[in-house]
Amino acid sequence: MKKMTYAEAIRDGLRVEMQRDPSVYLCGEDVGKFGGCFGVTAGLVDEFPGRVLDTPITETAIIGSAVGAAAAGLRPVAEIMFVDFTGVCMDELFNQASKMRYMFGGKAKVPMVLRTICGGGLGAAAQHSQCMEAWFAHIPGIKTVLPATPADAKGLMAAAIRDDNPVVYIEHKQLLGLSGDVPAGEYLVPLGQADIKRAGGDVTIVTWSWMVHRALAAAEALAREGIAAEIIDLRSVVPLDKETILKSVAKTNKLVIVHEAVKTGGFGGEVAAVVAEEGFDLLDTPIKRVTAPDTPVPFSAVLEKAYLPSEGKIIQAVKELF
Amino acid sequence: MKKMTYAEAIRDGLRVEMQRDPSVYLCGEDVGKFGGCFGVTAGLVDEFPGRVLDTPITETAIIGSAVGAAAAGLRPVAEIMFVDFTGVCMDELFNQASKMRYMFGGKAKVPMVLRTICGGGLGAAAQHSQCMEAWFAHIPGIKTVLPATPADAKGLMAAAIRDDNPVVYIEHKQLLGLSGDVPAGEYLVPLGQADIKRAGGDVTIVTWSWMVHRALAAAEALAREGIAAEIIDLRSVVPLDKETILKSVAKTNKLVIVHEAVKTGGFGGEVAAVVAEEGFDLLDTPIKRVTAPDTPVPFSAVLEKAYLPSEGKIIQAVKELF
Amino acid sequence: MALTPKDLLAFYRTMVTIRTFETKAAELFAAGKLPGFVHLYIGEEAAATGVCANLTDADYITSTHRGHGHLIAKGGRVDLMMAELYGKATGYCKGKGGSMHIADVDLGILGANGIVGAGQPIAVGAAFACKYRGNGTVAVCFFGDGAANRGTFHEALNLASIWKLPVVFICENNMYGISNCQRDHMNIVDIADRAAAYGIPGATVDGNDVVAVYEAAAEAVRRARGGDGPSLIECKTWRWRGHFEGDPGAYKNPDEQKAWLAKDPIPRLAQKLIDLGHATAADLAAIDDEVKAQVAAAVDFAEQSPDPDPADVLTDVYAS
Amino acid sequence: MALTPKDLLAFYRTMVTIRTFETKAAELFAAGKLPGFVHLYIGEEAAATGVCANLTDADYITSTHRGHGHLIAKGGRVDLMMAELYGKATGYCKGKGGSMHIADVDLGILGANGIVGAGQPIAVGAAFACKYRGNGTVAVCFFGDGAANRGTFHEALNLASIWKLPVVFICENNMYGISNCQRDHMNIVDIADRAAAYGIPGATVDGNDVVAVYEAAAEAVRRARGGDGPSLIECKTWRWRGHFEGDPGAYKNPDEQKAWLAKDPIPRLAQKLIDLGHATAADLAAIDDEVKAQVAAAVDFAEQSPDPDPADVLTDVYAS
Ligand SMILES: Cc1ncc(C[n+]2csc(CCOP(=O)(O)OP(=O)(O)O)c2C)c(N)n1
Ligand SMILES: Cc1ncc(C[n+]2csc(CCOP(=O)(O)OP(=O)(O)O)c2C)c(N)n1
Ligand SMILES: [Mg+2]
Ligand SMILES: [Mg+2]
Repeated sequence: MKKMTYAEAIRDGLRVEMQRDPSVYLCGEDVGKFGGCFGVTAGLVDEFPGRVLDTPITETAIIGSAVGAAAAGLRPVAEIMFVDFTGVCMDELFNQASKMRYMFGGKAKVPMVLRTICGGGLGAAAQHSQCMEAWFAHIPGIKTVLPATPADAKGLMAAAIRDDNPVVYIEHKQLLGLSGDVPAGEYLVPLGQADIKRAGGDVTIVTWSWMVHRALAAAEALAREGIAAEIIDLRSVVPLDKETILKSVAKTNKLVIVHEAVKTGGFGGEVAAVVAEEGFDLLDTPIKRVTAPDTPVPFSAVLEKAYLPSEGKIIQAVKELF
Repeated sequence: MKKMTYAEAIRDGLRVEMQRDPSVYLCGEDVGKFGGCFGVTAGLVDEFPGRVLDTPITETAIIGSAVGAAAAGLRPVAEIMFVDFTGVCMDELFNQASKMRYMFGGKAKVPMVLRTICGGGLGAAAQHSQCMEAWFAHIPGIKTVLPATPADAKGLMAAAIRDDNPVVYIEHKQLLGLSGDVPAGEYLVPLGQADIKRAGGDVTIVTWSWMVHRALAAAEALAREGIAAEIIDLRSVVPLDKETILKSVAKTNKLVIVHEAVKTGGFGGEVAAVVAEEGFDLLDTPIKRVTAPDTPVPFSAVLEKAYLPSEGKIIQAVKELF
Repeated sequence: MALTPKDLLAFYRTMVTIRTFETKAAELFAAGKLPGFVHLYIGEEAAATGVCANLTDADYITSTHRGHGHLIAKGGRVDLMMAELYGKATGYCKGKGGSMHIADVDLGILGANGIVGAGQPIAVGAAFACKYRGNGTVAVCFFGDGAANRGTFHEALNLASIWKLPVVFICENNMYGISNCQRDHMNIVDIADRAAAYGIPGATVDGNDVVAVYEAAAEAVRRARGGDGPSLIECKTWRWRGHFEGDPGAYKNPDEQKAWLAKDPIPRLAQKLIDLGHATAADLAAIDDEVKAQVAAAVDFAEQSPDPDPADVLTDVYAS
Repeated sequence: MALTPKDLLAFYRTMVTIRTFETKAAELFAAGKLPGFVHLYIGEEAAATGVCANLTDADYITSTHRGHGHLIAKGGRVDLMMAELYGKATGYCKGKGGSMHIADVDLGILGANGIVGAGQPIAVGAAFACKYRGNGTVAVCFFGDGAANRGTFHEALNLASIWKLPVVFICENNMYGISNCQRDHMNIVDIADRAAAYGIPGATVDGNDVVAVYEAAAEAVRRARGGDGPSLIECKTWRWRGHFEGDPGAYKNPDEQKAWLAKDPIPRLAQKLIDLGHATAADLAAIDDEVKAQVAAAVDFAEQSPDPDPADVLTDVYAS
């Protein structure tokens, strides 16, 4: 165990896997000498000569080339600087990476990681603050992970790199500086296992990424009022750990879903639908969603604060169920 | 009233609006002299000289230029030949068209239509058969419509063109030849109004596009067994007509959602979540979803048949609630 | 590396195989036996043949929606291809892909592709893998004149140039993207001129002359294997048929069509073989017959093969 | 249309306004007053100024993440801009957009843009509207050297060329895309050479010489207004500061930085004005002071303006 930040933990995950497997390489805009827009890959270009490649501003070629390299046997970790830019290379992810194996009758493997970062709170406005996991979740053939802690960040990165499928790995800007204990050396967190970040018997809160921390803060406050919330951090939206969710709802009979993405079409809908289909009899109360409203992300701090799901809104939603 | 096919009805809607408003123009690949890949725009290039433009294979420029022309005051109807190709121009839709107004503080209008076609059943395989409305529904700032009948096809096209916002208008390959009565001249179907295509008191089936017809066939069969299904055709997923859905569920206390898109992350999740949140007490039974499985669309007719939601699967899902 | 008589005869066999396969596919489509979209390569056989003659099984190609010719030229099996066109369980993709998605990764064929221009960056990635491994292998990217206008073209060629990757871009300029002819979709005559925008060599060749194609590709492949980076080669050719089967191609100029039919690459090579004394008309007819039998056997194989099991719709989504 | 002394003085005032605005923004960012990302245009003022001098309010521009200079040159108001940088309710976008999304549609400014290269096809669409209306208006698209590698560049220039649209593409080649310098992101020296790939004119000019920029743009705008289609102009310039405020720009070569600082476009124009006898040093100092006061007033305006109402997060999503 070592204390490190989320950003350092990602880098550690990359480093350990690059040491382990020479077919792993990194590419993306400014990932080399600049160390990445948020410093996550700092220093790796010197540690791994020829294996950390700066690209031009060329998202379709970044992801398209990663698909080709992966199909040809390498393990690319290709960065898209902000998740908001994945619209530019969506065809490469959606029609190529994700479908190649199936279309070819199971005769190809595309072991690649699309590394990117999501989320608001920085005043980065409508095109640099979004959360888009719902889109990725709607693409069969890929997996999508969103670590919320330094240890998960490292373990999920390693698991994503070793996975033989395309994995979208989504960091969060607000978490980069978060510090925590991280296992040294090789460390894997399996894709598709949710983590109960806080146990509780009164209400289930399903969440992921930054919102795990807002939910934890809300749970702390709720506990003071006698409501014990169980916080489930999905960690990956696909594969989805239905079992952990349903087991928790079986205990609490109440479900609140919290995500930062806009409400309509967000992945919260999927979680709600799964429980309304497979766990309907476990529920005593309506399923609540606490999300951003259906608007682009505003710039002004005042507006962005109103936009983002807050501890207060989570508390309020939970209380409405009691 | 005039009998026409769905394809003719779309063309009629385009024609009437082009006659009415000289700022409307069409562009896209092979929409001119070829008349469109499915013949929908046949003849319009001669009827409206200079207003029906063939483009190179250039989806980002098709949609990007439509955004610019719309912001500058025209009303483009820009075709993307298959909805599967919208991954190529997703940034133009997702970060530009949809957000321009909000980012500019309400000081722009982007009145454009992205016309495209979705769906399977033609043996067109994984990159020419998909349904992607869930992605569009997750983009605040745009509207998304999916007509299921000739009359709706015409009326929604006209309404989409007159709307001051970007509208994604999604046709279905299986419906092009469907014949029906269509009002002559100017005809509008308001965006955001679901249509009860068949009334019934025992179970609510929410669906859209081609699946409306499979649901209607299933309802017919169910009626013979004494189960009266109410078929709600959403017609637009955004705006979503929650009222019509909730009113129906208040009557039937049972909800089945049917869509052709893959299950995980599909718009069915959103519908389920809305009802589980706002109509929980109306429900007597779990919410069911009948959808494609979480796989790419297979080529072989045998596999595609197994892939697509069928009348039989709808009937079975409904019966499980009784 | 002058071409031997054996090489030229191999070219002939490959071109005839493509022509025969495609002609049969047209017939089967017209008879309602092939579902989905079928895009035929008839008339363009010299391009794939001349290019792939420079490659080994360890080299990669990316193909297009009009991919049968590339697959055959790279060594793909016509029986498995035909079974795939039928959507049979024995097809290259177990019936999951169809005409637009046939692949044979073991032969370095990274797939036909239903998305125009999508293969361009994929080929760049395969070439990156070649260079990363340093084993002298290369990647070849086939695409059309229409695809040369997609953003992927620009990004792929630029990245390949910056990274000096062993990739050869082959633009099959058959003068049309569906109904849109080249002069309506770009404002230049020679697509190879676009190479200058990336600081790489560009060459335009008669795409109906298999030897000219072979030689241009040989030079580009030699550069690529030698570490000198990518090239762009434009093969001027002509799509004999409609864009897909079912399209009568009414937008084509009949005079142009006639002129191009006269440039049929197969009789041109046949004549050369005979003129050079490498083969007699009878030798070539024997090849024709062998190929015809091979394609007929492929059809039999396909027709007698079982459909996929419906339950297989759920398999092959993820590798485990 | 030779430039008059008045024109040159107007150039001077515009360039000084941009410089003063940007210098103030740097200061305010360092003081923690401006949230989000701020990309400054210092050193590149001649480009926007020389280009926009050819435009009227009825013409369109699309801008970039580094957009303040374009906005000011096209007539944008510094008080509304500054209020937007602060995220205030009185800003150009009511605080919803911020530095990367300022627009003034009434002035034909179709927005700064946070997506590199996104403005290219948007400008093509605006130019299409100009041509469709046939009123002689034009569109100008600003973008960087980095953006010249995006697929949107290729698709936009090709479509503009095919449709012969009245659009001028202005590539501000400041030699860097964030930390990636031009020789590492493309294999050519002059980006204007890419015009040949689309059959349109291309020109490279000294982007720090406002008169040279003006003249090249004048020619391109004249062509556009006259129905002769698009052009590409490359302005060679230099980004004085880091990519965004907070980036020390350590990857830049200090000698190159020094050489470029010596080419500062503002003293160059000042010297010319004085040499030609169009102005005295005192005249120019007076302009400097006026501008300084104007920017100071803009800051006051911004600081005294109210924050948006939190409830306004929900408005302006849809037009009704
Ligand atoms: C991105 C994308 N846009 C459009 C299409 C529809 N489409 C399929 S083939 C084709 C024409 C391709 O022209 P070209 O690249 O010249 O190849 P050719 O068919 O002539 O061999 C088009 C427009 C597609 N499949 N993908
Ligand atoms: C599609 C996209 N990719 C990457 C980025 C991140 N990014 C913002 S500015 C920039 C560099 C732009 O370089 P250039 O076009 O030369 O403009 P400059 O900053 O030099 O003015 C990058 C990579 C982005 N905003 N959009
Ligand atoms: Mg072609
Ligand atoms: Mg630059």
